[in-house]
Formats: sequence, structure tokens, C-alpha cells
Amino acid sequence: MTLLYFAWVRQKTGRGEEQLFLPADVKTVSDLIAFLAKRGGGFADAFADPRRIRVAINQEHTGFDTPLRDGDEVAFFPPVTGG
Amino acid sequence: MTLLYFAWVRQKTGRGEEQLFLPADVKTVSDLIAFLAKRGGGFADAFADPRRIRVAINQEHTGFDTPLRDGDEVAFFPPVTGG
Amino acid sequence: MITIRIQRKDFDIGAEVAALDAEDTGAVATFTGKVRKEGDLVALTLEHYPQMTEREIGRIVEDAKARWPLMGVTIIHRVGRLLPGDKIVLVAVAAKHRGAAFDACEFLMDYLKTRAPFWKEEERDGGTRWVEARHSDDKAAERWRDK
Amino acid sequence: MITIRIQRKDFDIGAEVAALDAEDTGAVATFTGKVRKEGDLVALTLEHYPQMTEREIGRIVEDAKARWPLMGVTIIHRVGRLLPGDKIVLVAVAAKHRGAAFDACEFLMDYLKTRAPFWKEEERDGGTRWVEARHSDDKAAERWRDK
Repeated sequence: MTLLYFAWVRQKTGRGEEQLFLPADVKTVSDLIAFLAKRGGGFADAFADPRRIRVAINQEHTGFDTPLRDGDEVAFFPPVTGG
Repeated sequence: MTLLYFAWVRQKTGRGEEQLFLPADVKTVSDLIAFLAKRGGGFADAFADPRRIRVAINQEHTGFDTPLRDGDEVAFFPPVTGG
Repeated sequence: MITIRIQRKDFDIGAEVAALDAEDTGAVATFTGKVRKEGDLVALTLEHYPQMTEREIGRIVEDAKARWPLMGVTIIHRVGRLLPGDKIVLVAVAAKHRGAAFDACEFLMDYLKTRAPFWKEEERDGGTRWVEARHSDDKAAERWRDK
Repeated sequence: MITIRIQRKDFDIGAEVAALDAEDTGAVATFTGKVRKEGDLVALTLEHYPQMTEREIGRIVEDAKARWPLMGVTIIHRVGRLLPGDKIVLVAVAAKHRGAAFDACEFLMDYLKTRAPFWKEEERDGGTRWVEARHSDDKAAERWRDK
């Protein structure tokens, strides 16, 4: 799957995009956040408080319970501040 | 006083403006409307139904009970339709 | 800054908004009213009460300024003969935040429609006819009474 | 007609409204959001999620079209580094009547603020900082839920 990071999530993780093989025990967005936080460093910092994070799958806003499929484009970002 | 007429009130009365000495028994806008209607012809037609008429005194919207003074500028017109 | 103009000629929305802008403005709401093309409508002629128009619009703007913190208001209303597609009126409101800009712009339009001394005469294939005031405009203006 | 553009360059409100206009349009409401000059603010940099932005705005516009009879919508959102006084966003809505134009314009702004994937980073004398989402924007968007 493709992971994308924006705004301070991008800055903390130190990357804007990466490719990831979906690990077997990662079923939902929540699982993926826990998996990424365990990387430590900037990832632990970025995902320390999931309430501050929003997620889109395949360019649509969604919630943390959404199941993931390999091939998904998953984007993590702070609440939006455009307009 | 100065009387002004706009839109169909102007068309029915056949004039846009006139000077008038305030008759002694004309105390309020209602009295003036009754006085003008008695002229007959286009004036009777214009003022036949006072509910269709609006009035401004000295360039401010007002009601039919307002007392008149000589020197006032009194304008009669239909409900406004700008914007 | 308050600008009120009654004019025969057209206006440029972008230029009016640029003229209205202050540096601490964050939000500009505008409304443009146009002559709708409908059926056999040939033209609209707008008459007004020149001695009263700008004064009444000025009072409406003061009322809006008392209700919302506004940084600028521009109101332009055209008079004379206008064709389908022509612009009739512009209301532009600048404020720090969008809520005030939107609300004040809508309030100004509702009050212009029901208080500013303009009258429209329609010209159709069959002749001319004065436009009737609409009850829905009175209702729209009444919304603001108790706010 | 629906126009959605994400661009670095500025826009001309008058030209956009002219392009939006259909002959049976009677009402055009616009909203322009700007970078406010405040304190030591030097610039705002707008980042977005390019693959998602136009799609999400498209969904917001479809939602508005399902709620009101609209004749045209134009949304332009700038990205990149903007200075105080610069325009950020334009929402322009054309409809037959002003109620739909005003409501849809405000709805589109409320939804853009809370759903379109843009993020603002402020540059001040002391450094840079990501702008926090405002609770008042969520509240503004929630108003439309049951309407």
C-alpha cells in the first residue's frame, strides 16, 4: 500500500510518501497507526496522540475502524485548515 | 409642502412633483391621502387603495398616522422593488 | 470604508472588492443581482427617489455596522434601462471573519429589497408593467428583526 | 457549470463571476478569503493533498447541488506561499434567487474549511507553526447536517 503524510505529520515522520507491505496483523487504520508508532523516533512522535490525526483512504475521509486492503492509498494528516 | 410621486403613483397622478399649501383640515398622511383622492381622475385612481401606497416624509419611511408640517417633503410610492 | 453609489453604468466586481480591501480584512462576501432572462422580458427600467436613496442606504449600512464588526461596505445600485444579463446591484462586505461578512451581506440585500426606494418596470413584448413587491422579500427582512 | 481550480497564482473575482454567469442567473454570491495582516505574520504557506483535493471539493459541490438549485459554482483555492493581503480562496455561486446563492456559498465555505485537504503553515518573526483547526469551523459545518 501507499502511505502519505501531510503537514506536521509529514514533518515529524520525516517523509511524505512510502510504500508498505500490509503486515498480517494490521487490519484497520487503528492497527496501522499502532504499527507506525512502534517504529519509534519521529513516527512515535507523529502518532503519539491519534486524536490529533485524521485519515483518508483512497482520497476519501474515513474513520479509524475502516479495514485496510493492500493497494490502498492511506493518507495521515492533521485536521484540515484551508479556506 | 412638496409632494413627490414615484412609479405607478407618478404615472396615475400624471405628475412627479408638486407644491401644495397644507389645507387646514389635513393633519396627517391619512388626511392628505383622502384629500388627494378627492381630486378625482388619476389621483382618485392612484389613491383608491391606500394599502398599496407607501409614504416617506423628508426622505424617511413613515406611517399614515404621522402628522404633517408645512415645508415637509412628502413622497408617495408603491412598495419598493429594487435590489 | 463605506461606499454607496447610484449609477447608470456597469461595475466591475473585482475592482470594487480590491478598492474595499483593508489589510486586516480576512473575509469578503459579495452579492450581485442581475436581470434574469425569462420568457419575453425585453428590459427592466429602474426608477428611484434620488433625494432619499443614498440616505436610506446609508441608514441600512449603519444598522448593519451596529450589528456586526465590519471593515468595509460597498453598495452600488444601477438605475435606468437594463437588459437581461445586466448587473443591477452589488453589495460587498469586508470583515475579519466570514460569519459577519456573510450575515451582513445577506442582511444588506434583504433591507435594500424592502427599504431602498427603487422601483422596477418590466418591458415585455406585450407592453410595460411595474414589478410587484414580493411577500418573500418582506419575510426575508423580518428574519433580522429580533437578531 | 462547475469550475474547481487549485493554483499558485492570484485570481480576478470579476472575471470569475463573468465566466460563471448564465443568462437565467439572477443572483451571484461570492466569498473571498484573504491572508489577514496581523502582528508579526510574514507569510502563510498552503500545502495540500493533490490527488484528493479536487475530488473532495467535487464531492462538496455535489452535496451543495443536491441541497439547492444552483446554476453554477466556481471554487478556486491557492496553494504555496502567500503574503498578508493575498487572496486565498474564492467561492462563487450562481442561482436564480439570492437565498440559494447565499446559503450554498456559506455551506461551501464551511465544508471547504472542514473537509478540503489543505493545511496552513504560518511564518512569523519567531519561526514557523502549523495553524490549528478551529472548533468554530466544525460548529459552522455542523449547522448544515440536518438541513
